[in-house]
Amino acid sequence: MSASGSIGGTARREPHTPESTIGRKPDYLHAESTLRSWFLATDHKRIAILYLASITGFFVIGALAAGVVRLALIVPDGAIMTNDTYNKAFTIHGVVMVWFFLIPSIPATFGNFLIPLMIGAKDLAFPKLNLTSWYVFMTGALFTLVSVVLGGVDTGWTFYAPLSTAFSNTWVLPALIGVTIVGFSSILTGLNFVVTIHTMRAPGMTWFKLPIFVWTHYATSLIFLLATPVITTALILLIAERAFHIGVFDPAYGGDPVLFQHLFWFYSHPAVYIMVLPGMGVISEIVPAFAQKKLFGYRFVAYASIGLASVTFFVWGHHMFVNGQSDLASLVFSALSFAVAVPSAVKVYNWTATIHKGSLRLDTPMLYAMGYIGLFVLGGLTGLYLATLAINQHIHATYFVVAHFHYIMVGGTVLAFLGGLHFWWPKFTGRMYSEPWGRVSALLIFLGFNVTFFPQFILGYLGMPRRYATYPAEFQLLNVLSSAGATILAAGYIFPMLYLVYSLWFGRKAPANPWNAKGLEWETSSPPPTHNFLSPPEVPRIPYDYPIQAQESRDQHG
Amino acid sequence: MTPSHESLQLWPAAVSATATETDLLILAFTVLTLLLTVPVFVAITYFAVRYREGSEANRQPSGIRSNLIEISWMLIPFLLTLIFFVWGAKLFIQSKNAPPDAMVVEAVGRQWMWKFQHPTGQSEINNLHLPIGQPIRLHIISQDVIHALYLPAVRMQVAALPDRYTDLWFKADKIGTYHLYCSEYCGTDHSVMGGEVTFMNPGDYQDWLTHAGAQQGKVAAGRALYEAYGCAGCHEPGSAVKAPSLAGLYGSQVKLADGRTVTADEGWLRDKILNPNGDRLAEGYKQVMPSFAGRIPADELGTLIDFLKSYSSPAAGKAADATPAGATR
Amino acid sequence: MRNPLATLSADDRVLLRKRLRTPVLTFLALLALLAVNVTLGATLPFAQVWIVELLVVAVMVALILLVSMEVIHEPPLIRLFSGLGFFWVAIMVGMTLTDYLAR
Amino acid sequence: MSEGLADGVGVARAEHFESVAQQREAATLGIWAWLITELLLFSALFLVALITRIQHPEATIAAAKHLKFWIGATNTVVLICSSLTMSMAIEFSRMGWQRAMVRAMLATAALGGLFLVLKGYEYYADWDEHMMPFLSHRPFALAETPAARLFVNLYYVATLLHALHLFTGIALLLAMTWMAAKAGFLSRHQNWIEVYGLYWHFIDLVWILAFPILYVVNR
Repeated sequence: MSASGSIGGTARREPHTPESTIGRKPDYLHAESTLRSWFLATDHKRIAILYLASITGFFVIGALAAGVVRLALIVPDGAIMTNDTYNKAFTIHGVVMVWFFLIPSIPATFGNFLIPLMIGAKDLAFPKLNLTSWYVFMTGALFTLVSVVLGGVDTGWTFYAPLSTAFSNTWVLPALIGVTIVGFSSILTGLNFVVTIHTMRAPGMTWFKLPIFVWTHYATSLIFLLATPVITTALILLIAERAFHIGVFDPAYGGDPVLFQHLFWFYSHPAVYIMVLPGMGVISEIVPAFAQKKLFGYRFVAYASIGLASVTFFVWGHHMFVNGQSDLASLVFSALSFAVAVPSAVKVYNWTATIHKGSLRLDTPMLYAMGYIGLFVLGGLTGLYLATLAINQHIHATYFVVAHFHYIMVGGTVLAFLGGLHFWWPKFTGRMYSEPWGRVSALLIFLGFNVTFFPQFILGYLGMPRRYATYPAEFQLLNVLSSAGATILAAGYIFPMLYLVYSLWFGRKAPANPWNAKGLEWETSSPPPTHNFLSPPEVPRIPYDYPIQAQESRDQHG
Repeated sequence: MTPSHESLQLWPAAVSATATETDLLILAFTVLTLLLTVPVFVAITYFAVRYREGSEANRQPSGIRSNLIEISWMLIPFLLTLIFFVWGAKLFIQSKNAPPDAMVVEAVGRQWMWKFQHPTGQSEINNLHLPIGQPIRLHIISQDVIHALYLPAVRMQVAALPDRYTDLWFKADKIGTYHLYCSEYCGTDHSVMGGEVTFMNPGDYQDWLTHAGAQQGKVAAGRALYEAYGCAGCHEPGSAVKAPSLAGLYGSQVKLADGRTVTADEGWLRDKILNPNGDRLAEGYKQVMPSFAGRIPADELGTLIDFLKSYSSPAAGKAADATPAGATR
Repeated sequence: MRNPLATLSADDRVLLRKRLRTPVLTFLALLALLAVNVTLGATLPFAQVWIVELLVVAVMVALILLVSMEVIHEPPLIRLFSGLGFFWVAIMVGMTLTDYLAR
Repeated sequence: MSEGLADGVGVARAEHFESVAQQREAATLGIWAWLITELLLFSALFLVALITRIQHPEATIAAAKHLKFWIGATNTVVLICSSLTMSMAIEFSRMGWQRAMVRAMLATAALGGLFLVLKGYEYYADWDEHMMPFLSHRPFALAETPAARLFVNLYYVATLLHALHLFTGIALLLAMTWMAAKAGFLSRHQNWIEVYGLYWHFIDLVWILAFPILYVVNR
């Protein structure tokens, strides 16, 4: 690479004097206003907004399907809808929420918007690729929505063979094709982030000055790159199996359906960390900002992100303890699963220690963050129950599992998403939302979530299997409670949609740094100009340079 | 249906020593969970109040070296949880190695029913009767998709795979009737693919094998087949597809679409199920019923026909002599 | 524009020889290794021949990665990335085999 | 890139990069990240082949013996040749020999095309010998060992996926050759050739893996 510096002379060097521009440049939202300027945008911030709008739409679809599921389960005998309708509802809920909301949720929106800002870059490394990834995402979504419109899918989001390949009479193929395509959008996003974080950091922005948000997104992007191709292959084989009966997963020809599960979970377990790690990044930004205190144990939290992303590839078999894998594999996967506790504990205890002796403001983002910590802890530890072999034999495929992963994915990812959305809303839009409404919604969501999902832990331990359209009458009380919680949760989701949209037109104009937070994204105006910074940003001495410094800053940073 | 279940229970019944130990394991784990989480919850709440912006609080760094704290809260919870890995693994290995003297019951899963066959040859559908005080090994396979046999009362489940056998063994020590489920999602009627497991004293079990198992069980088994093969989905009154009711059909006169009238005897029923096409269509109906030839084994067809023979409509007396088209077909 | 070989100046020939030395040698090495594998595959001299075949493939792959794709001349980051995928393949295959070899 | 570039050869900086060096580094890292995903994509198929071999050794051997070993070997030679021409194209681009580079690129595309033609002939021969078990109207030649179907079908999935990569590669290469033939290309986009070369070598590498895994070791 050494020789190329001189060769660059063939390109015209632009003078780096932002002050020479007369007057203020318009921000990225107002730079251009044609539809074309949005749909062919290469500005990472505009693409983030495209993603935000799309995934909000998918969240609504997924949430409506969840509503149908909770409605059906109010009565035990399936009187409200047929078994088929119920099965299709939970499949749509799972497919849409996992692949079209949770996986792209924080990375493709906040990550897209914030990574270049946080590292002091003008854009992601490959802006056109970034736009391509959105179009790929929408193409995949189109296929999946077509399958829903044509009549739906009833295989569950896990698409286990041979049910999905040889037995289901629903629109499995378009759904499979859609999910396969969406994988490429994940890969492109992850690739862009990895390259951007490696090569586009502002001068002086060393790795240990990066916000944890960037660290967690780096870890997430590695998972995108290393795990997604495997499910692409698994889905290609599944498509071939359904269309041409190739036989590799079909016992009728000697194929092994458990092999599909291995390939599926090789991706889908790490995918849990695709959903969780970015949320951890969001919380690691919110907590120091609202405690006005440096993040405790910065280096440990940073390493824990990479640790989680690596360990997660060694544990997928804990989804298959009772699915017919060998006892040896079960023992190995179970033991390794306990190692996930280490980096997870690092995160949780460091957030708690950051609050200690801080100067706390309990504004909306902080309420979400505190809710997140509590729910993530419960979700994480119940994961260890499931990793324990003898316990798993009882609660596998029961509502205990459903409660566990909703604590991680709703209590974790969705709360982090909403917390981050409120935290960076002024930066995205240049407007402030209504703080009282924000707090009410945060509390409502926390309450509604727990009423919905805590009873499911009990249901699971009592032995109610998941994906049941009808169930024994003695479980009705807890199911009605859960459905009642879901209505509270729904209300909690509707409020932010209303007051956030309201704020777009009627909200107070936001200053550059409404929270008095640290980080380069707060150094530029709200909303930022097209190339993010009018003058090259100055990289601070240490990350999270808040007024209150923890003891360890003397140990670790100079 | 479920005699021993109340509307709200907070702990499921445990009928084997392994189940009791699993409960103990989960209780102990819950204690650990509380030890690890409650301090976090209390700390967050306390800090949120104590260190609110503007509150009078000491915010001087405490001077503890952070690396030490970090390493301790990385390792201590991890080592504590490892105890549970070992305990859980021990129990798991036990549950994977059935004693050689275990009584073997064959279990076959199929969309959407379970068929169990006792070592003495009797079989039952969806329900399972077992003796207590003796190791039982369920030898499980599936005929189509992946199912899973789940018995919450013994805290165990295992997949029923289409290509190879799996095992589940336990020794119940308490009599009673408990749920039996399919716990691996297997399509439309996944949630009704199950029934009850009844644990009995060995003497009662022998009794059941010789009497109820052979008699009562058979009609119930036929009824289960009637539902599992989807007959009920069309032929039960009130279903979406308006097929003729089968209640009271046996022995009655049936008017056919081609004008003939036949007696619905056993042979005719058998032919009609295996080949419903052509000249066996009842008057006033369309040909929609699929052929079951090759789909239903001979013994199950016999059980199904036995059930149809005993199946009378709610108004049994009326059905016997009712002749108008549609009512009895 | 310099092209047909005959019209090349002496300097250019030297340059060409120097630049194309490595690609041509790699090419010949790959062909030789392939010849070994094809011979082994066609004759099947002994039962465990697949081990030798896989070793030969490993050498071919290393040759392409290191020389053709110039990984040895790349900075450490690229070297790390070029090996990362193989490491993850090893995880995938190894962990899956804990199931299949112990059934 | 240990070897220097000739005068007038280089890269024009795109607006969002701070320097050409940064831009080149990003492009190289980007293609390597992509190649990682390609490796895992194909490796998952190879894993399925391995499991099939473990579970059905006799059927897999029967199936592998039926593959066109010599066509596969010839195709490997073709791809190794194309790797050479691609390496030459890269070297010419660094030396600034634009016409020689364009010719090397055309040769590479031609060799890629030859591979696809041979592959197509191989498929035809397979069809002729009733080795397409996924065709329901054409009885499978190895019907007496049903599990042979698994390996043969896997061979189609793997080789079709590879052929798709090669086809895309040829299309990209021809498009790039068309642009690269214009004046000034090497002063603005020399690194396209380098980045593309990595992709081409890697598709070659995947075949170097696929040939023994599918054709050789199971014989």
